[in-house]
Amino acid sequence: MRRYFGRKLLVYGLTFFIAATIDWLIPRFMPGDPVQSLVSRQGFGLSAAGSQALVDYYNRLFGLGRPIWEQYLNFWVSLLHGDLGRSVYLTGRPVTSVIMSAVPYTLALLIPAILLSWWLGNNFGALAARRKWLDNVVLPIGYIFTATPYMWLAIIVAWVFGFILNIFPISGGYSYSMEPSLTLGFLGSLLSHWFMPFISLFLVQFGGWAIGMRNMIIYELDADYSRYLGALGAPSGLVRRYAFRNAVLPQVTGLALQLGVIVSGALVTEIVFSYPGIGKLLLAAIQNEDFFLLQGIFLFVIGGVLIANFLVDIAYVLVDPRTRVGMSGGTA
Amino acid sequence: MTATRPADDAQLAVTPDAERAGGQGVPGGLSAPPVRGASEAVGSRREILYFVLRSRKVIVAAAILVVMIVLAVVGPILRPGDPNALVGPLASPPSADYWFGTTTFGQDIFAQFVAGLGASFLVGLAGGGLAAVIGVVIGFVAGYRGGIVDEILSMLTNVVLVIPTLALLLVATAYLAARGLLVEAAFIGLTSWPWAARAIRAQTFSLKSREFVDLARISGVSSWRVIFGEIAPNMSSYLFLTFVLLFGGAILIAASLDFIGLGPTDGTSLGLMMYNAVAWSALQLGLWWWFVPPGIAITAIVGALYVMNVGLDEIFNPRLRES
Amino acid sequence: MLSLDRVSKSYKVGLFGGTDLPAVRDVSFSLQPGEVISLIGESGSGKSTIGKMILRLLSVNRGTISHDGTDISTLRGTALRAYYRTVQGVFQDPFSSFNPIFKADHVFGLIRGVYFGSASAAEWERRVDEALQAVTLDPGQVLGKYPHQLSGGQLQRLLIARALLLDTRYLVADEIISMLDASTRIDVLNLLGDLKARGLGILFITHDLSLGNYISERTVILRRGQIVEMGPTPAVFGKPLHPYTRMLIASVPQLHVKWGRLEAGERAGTGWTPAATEPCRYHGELLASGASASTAALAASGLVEIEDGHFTGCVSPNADGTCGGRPTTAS
Amino acid sequence: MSLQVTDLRVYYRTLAGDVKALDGVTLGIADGEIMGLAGESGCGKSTFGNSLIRIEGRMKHVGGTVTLDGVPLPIDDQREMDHFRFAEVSIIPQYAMSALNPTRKIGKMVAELLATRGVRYRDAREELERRIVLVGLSRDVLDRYPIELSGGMKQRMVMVVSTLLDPSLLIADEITSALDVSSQRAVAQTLVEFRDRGFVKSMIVVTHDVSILYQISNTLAIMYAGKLAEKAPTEVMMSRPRHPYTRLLISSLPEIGVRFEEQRLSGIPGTPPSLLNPPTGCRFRDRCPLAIAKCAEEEPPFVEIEPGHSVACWMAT
Repeated sequence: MRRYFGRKLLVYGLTFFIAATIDWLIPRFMPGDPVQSLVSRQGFGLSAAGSQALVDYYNRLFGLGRPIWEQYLNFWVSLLHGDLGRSVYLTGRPVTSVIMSAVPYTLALLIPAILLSWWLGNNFGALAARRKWLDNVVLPIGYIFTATPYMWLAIIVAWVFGFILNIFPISGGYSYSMEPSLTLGFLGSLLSHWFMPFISLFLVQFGGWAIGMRNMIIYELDADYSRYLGALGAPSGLVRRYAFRNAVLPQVTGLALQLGVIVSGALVTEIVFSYPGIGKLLLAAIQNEDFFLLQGIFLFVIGGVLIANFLVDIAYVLVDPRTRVGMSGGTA
Repeated sequence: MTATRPADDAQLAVTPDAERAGGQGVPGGLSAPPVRGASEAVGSRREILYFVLRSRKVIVAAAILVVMIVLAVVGPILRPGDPNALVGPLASPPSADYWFGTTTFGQDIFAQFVAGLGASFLVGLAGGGLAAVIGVVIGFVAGYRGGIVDEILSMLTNVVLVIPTLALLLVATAYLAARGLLVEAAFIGLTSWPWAARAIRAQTFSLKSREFVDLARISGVSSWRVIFGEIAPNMSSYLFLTFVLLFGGAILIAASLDFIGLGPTDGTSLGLMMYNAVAWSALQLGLWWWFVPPGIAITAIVGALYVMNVGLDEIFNPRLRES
Repeated sequence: MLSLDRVSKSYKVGLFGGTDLPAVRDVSFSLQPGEVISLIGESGSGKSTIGKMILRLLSVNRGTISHDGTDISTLRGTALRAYYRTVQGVFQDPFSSFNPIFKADHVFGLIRGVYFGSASAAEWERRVDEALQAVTLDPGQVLGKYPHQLSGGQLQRLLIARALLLDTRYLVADEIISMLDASTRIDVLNLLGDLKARGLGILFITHDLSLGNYISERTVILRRGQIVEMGPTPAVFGKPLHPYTRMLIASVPQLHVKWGRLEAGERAGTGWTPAATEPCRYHGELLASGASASTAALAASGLVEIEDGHFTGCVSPNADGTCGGRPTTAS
Repeated sequence: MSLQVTDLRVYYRTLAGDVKALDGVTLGIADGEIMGLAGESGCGKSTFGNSLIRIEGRMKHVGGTVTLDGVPLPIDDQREMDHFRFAEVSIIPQYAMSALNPTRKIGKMVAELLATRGVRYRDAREELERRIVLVGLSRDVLDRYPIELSGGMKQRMVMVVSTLLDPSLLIADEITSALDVSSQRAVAQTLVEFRDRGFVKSMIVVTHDVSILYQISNTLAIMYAGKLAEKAPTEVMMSRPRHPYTRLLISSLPEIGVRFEEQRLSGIPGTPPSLLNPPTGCRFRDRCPLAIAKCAEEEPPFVEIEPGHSVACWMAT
């Protein structure tokens, strides 16, 4: 088990290291001169002297004047201090604090959507594997939902519930007329703004888990241990319970593999609803060419996904006894 | 060549990753072991064709794809010229002149739609194709060579696998001043291969232990010919399914990328249409004809690919066939 | 001559080869043209590993395998192809030996591509017919068929014919009849006997003692990667020296002799374990007789020659495989 | 008679049509009898064993009856048959080494299995442990997961589990094939001991290895192409086989002491017929050195030629 976690941590550490290095490399080694291109886009209409001032400003910001290795080292030093630079478009607020203020919204969407869709999807899939009519309903719907781009489902949800039925507000994290406070009214506003992005995130994932579980269960019901139970006349309830338990394992691994995709989905969903999480911040960073913010978000998302991956690994050990008895079992 | 696996008996066999392969939200992914036993070696192409023609899933999916491809090919002929040109009335709903209506600026949505379809297929083909090539090469080499080569390639695969693809693409493309379709496809291809590599590695690993591989080796055949002459043909159905999934995945990623505003700077795409629709408040104005078609198209194409994957998987993998 | 000199092999298990798992230890014997040696062992004995090392499918960790004096691990390119021209193998599972998506004669095609590129179609056909005749197969019945359309016995014969297409002098036959039905396996085994008469040296790897006894001149008994006994087949089976060999022979289900009752401890079925207290009498005898250079070399690998060509290992070996009966020299 | 099988027919549905894997088998097994069932692969021996406990997948019961201890077995009614499985008829399957649920501790699995029969684990535990020790395992395997056990240990555990309710009939399907010679002997002799101790009343041991059966079985039945060729007490079968197939089969088996140079054995030329469209008459006739015209026309009946010795061959009667 120590080796299992050791190997995982090695991969995650390496991943973060590589990702951070890429993060550092990109503005420096992309084709063309990023500073020039920034200046040419932002400094539209500036005099030559004004442009030069802007160039100097960016060079200083990126620390471009110094030797490469020193730039790289400085990058890590500030990274480890939690310093991701300052946001240009938000008038110089530290990127870390900008991101931190958006994180709760994103987590509030992601965590319930992931856990609920996984849990309900698995149970639904298991049910579908045993009832023909349900199977015939769940499968097509599931395929449609998994094939739907996150943002489009979000748009449709917004259009139907927000525009046509007008039940939920289409955009924002809470009503613009309110100040954040711990009142019932504000919480209600939070909740009603939260619902649509949540449900659209939930729906896209749900179908995938249901289909995955359905297929896994069918596979497990064919496994030798299921046949043995059948030969000994065990009731189908017991056989199904065992099959479910074994079928859940690959679903846990699947969750880890899907995390990156889900997080990406959350980002675009937030954009649709102008929900004040990381996604909205991301759009703003791109539209305003705020590269410190963009790169900070990148590192943040990667760090978050890696931590989530590790949590899933722990969960895997809890559900799969084989990893605990020291044999292989988990996947790299 | 060092083997990491005792050849004598399976007591200590290093079990290949038993997980299913999954791409972008791939439902069910690829079912694990299509390594066929001799008794069920379907083999004959006629039998495969028989099941293809009888599989409702495959036929429906193929029909959808054909319709979309025809639209993508014929559409631009019906609506020649720049799809972004301001040609018609502003924000008009679908009509005889403008089948899918117009945008708030008076662009013809049908023209954009068919151009976007073409772009999606192109991205899917190029991005999915590149990812498939990388995945196949890495998967084959890691699975066949084993040992330290495998350790390193697997490590690389796992690293790229846990990086959220979209986030990586964001920083990479944000710095590009001009972005073309093929550049977008290339970036997608470079980042979305890991699950394919892993799946193919596991397959190669299990096929490698089959005796016909040893027999080819003692026939004096080179490693590359063993891989591409003996192992790969056995996985052809699997490789095809992998490509189908990567194709669909690339279209989805491209749509997300476009939607964030990092799509191609020239031309149009389905994701870009949605981006513009949201950016210019089509939602608040109720211009549903602006944002519904591109989403339906992506859902239909990707859904058809997934359903086709399942249908074909059932055919190639007799165990999944419903009795 | 194909000879193994103190060959060892271990498998690396775990991340970056964390643990070594010994599979074959200090195995030495040689195979001459025109003889059949049966290599007998239970699962995990390393018998298949030895076969694969001879066929260069696995590398050797220590020791050398040499073919007419050349260390085979040095062979590359053309030299390796020349080696495969004379040393060939047939494996256990006939269905897995054929690529299911190709026709069965694909295995001939592979050889033709590498070795007979210049042969004309007629010349090639003549060779194939000749090889098939040697294994009593009717070309019309087997050529152009897919493997699943043929029986296991036919497939194994095809593989033997494949080896005959080359100038095979040594054949590694790894459990080649264990998956065949009783009614056909003996004929394939007889075929090996006929090949021997044509001058082939055959390494017959098997877990089945009665088959080894039937076909071979010499027998090598392996246990956990080590040779515990080897010698002329009649001697090994008629006068087994090592307790492990005796246990194996006693366990074989015979057709006209019934098993005795098992001791309670043997019920566990964990196989034979050396008695810790029993001193190794073979080394004692050897040391007393004044070891010659060659026997001393063998003694280092735990084997002593008890009678003409009949060797046996130590009864109670140490954990590292050295002789437990030698108090001082074990290093 | 503990078990009486009459004209049992079980086919496999395939695309090409029904494969007549078991085509009219009639036999009886007495209390305390271990019957060995041997034959080439595809002769229907495993189908026979399996159809007595669970007709599954593509198997289809076409005809015939099975009576156990005087009670007819509802072999084609899955739900009714559940009452008999485990308690009356049990099986040690060919896949015994992978038959245990990998994510349950073995003891827990046994407890849950017993609970479905209304047996409390606490009550059965003592006997369970006694039998675990009997097969050479230690008691603490109950607190382990299957992955912690070797293949042979798992198989012995399955032997204990399958016979825990002292079934009347036990089917052992190819359980020695994957084992080494030394463990083969231990497992085979354990089967005999199970019978001797009354864990099971009678037993069918299905294997392709006649010599193992010679060691442990009271009677021996040889199948060929979906039908019984011969059945007799083991000693009789070995000393006086009547069916040409049995004779050729036995004479093709090498024994220690028989050597190629001195005594060249020979196999049986040819292959068994396809069971999709089996030939009329005797199914062995194409490979039979004694075949006469009648063999092609009329199927030889399976008849008793002396007490306990039945043969299906025109030349033997």
